[in-house]
Amino acid sequence: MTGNINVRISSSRTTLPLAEEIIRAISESAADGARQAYHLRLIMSELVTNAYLHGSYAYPDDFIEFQADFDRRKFSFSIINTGTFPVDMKIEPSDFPQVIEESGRGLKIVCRLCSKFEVSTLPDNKTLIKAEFDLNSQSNVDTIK
Amino acid sequence: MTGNINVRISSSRTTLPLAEEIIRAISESAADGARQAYHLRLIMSELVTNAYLHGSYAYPDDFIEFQADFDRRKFSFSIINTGTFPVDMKIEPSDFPQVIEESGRGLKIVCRLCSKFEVSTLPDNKTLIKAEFDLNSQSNVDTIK
Amino acid sequence: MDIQKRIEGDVAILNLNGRLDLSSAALLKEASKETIGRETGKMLLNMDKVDFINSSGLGALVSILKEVRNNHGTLKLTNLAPYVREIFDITQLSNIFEIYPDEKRALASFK
Amino acid sequence: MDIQKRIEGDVAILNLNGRLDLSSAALLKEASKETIGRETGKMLLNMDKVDFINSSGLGALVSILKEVRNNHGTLKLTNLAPYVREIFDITQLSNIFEIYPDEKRALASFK
Ligand SMILES: Nc1ncnc2c1ncn2[C@@H]1O[C@H](COP(=O)(O)OP(=O)(O)O)[C@@H](O)[C@H]1O
Ligand SMILES: Nc1ncnc2c1ncn2[C@@H]1O[C@H](COP(=O)(O)OP(=O)(O)O)[C@@H](O)[C@H]1O
Repeated sequence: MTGNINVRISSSRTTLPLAEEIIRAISESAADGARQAYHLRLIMSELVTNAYLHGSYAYPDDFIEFQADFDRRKFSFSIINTGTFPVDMKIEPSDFPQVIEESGRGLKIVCRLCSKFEVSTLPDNKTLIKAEFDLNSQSNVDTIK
Repeated sequence: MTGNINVRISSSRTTLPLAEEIIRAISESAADGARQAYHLRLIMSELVTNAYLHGSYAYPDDFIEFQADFDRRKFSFSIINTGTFPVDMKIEPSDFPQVIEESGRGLKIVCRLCSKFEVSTLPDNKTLIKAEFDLNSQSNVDTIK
Repeated sequence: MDIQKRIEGDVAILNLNGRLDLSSAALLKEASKETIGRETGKMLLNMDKVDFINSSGLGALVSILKEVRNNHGTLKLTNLAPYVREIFDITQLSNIFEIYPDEKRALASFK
Repeated sequence: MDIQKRIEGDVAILNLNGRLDLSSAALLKEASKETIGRETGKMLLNMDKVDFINSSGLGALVSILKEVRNNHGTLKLTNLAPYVREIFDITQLSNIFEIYPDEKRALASFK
């Protein structure tokens, strides 16, 4: 299936469940099979949760904006939120917190599942994150062991 | 609950189920109770279906754009599609097709459920439809007999 | 929308599951078509699992009703969820369709 | 997320139903808190009906595990759906949590 969808949503605590439902629907439209749908949903869920949590919760009456673009081959997702991404942070898709840490797994999961992951800083204290998922090859999911 | 959401979606035949899922999620977020959720979903479903059917199906690679804005009192929905609304058409919320007609019920249902309904013509052969639903008073649903 | 067919006596029963909207309207019309071709022409749509219907879904049902009548058959609907039923009332289609609370009573009403 | 509690012998069992994400994480931690306070400290989370978990949900489970261990209790997880289980593997949390295929085997493993 092919589709392009752009969503701009007020990012109060109460709208996160709505955003989660929307990404579930997007993942089911874009994916080929239940496992791929889970992976797409997870990627979007991590990025949307971060946009709410690290971005917009600190900025009341703010918005987040995300876009999904897909055909049979590739799923591209991008998301913009207010808030600055820590410049010095490195995200390694391996090396998950071994100790019992409650956080710090989101972007590692995303990097592990995606074929491409990019963070950029926009004017006005905004962060733009882009992720790509290869719908055709099993490569990104095969590496999971 | 309070929320504001803006969706722009490629309007091929294959994306209509995704749009339907999104409006289902919006209706559940905005409504107080299952019956109100059904009414909100129905209003949006009629308007989104029309945007696809009478608008964008004739214009390949087109987009439709809709917005929902709600608090505890009021639910506002607006939608834009390519395609011209027939200027001379009157929509009466009563007077449903008595004869066995397969179509022509959508906007009547919307008018019946909504407290406000407005069609305008935009430049570039676009149609803008706005609908409002009173979430507080039972007025618009009580009139159903 | 998922559609299951079965035969009870000389009545063809279609169990509908899911939402009945523009995307599923064509599917339902298609599934009804073979059934309408059957000799006795008695058809029952069980809508127990239809959680949503809009005017495109109503249009599909009207189209099926016309087809059934053209073939001198009978169409009955059963198990409408309350909010679905309400849309039939709003659009006055409750006056046109034969609607029964359950399959048992609908089956008994076929002569 | 819907959470049902029950007691089986001296084990407190929580049946989780829905998605385990940021919105439901607080709810689950809250529901676990009373259970952790119980004397025997044996706790089992049945995740049969959890169709989705993300890192916020994993974080909540880690938080509960720490709390349980601080109270010298034991936490076990059962009935993980395949894709949910896969996320435990990816994040290497399968090494930290005691995961059982079903309640019976988990209950038997509590000494
Ligand atoms: N959208 C974002 N905007 C700003 N900072 C972010 C965003 N996403 C992630 N971060 C930063 O990256 C860190 C790591 O994110 P993540 O791996 O998801 O773990 P967690 O959210 O559990 O801390 C966050 O703690 C935050 O500092
Ligand atoms: N978004 C739209 N853009 C252009 N024309 C529209 C739109 N919505 C409705 N119309 C016009 O209004 C008519 C009535 O719509 P409706 O009551 O929904 O019935 P139906 O869609 O079954 O014809 C349509 O047949 C169409 O001509």
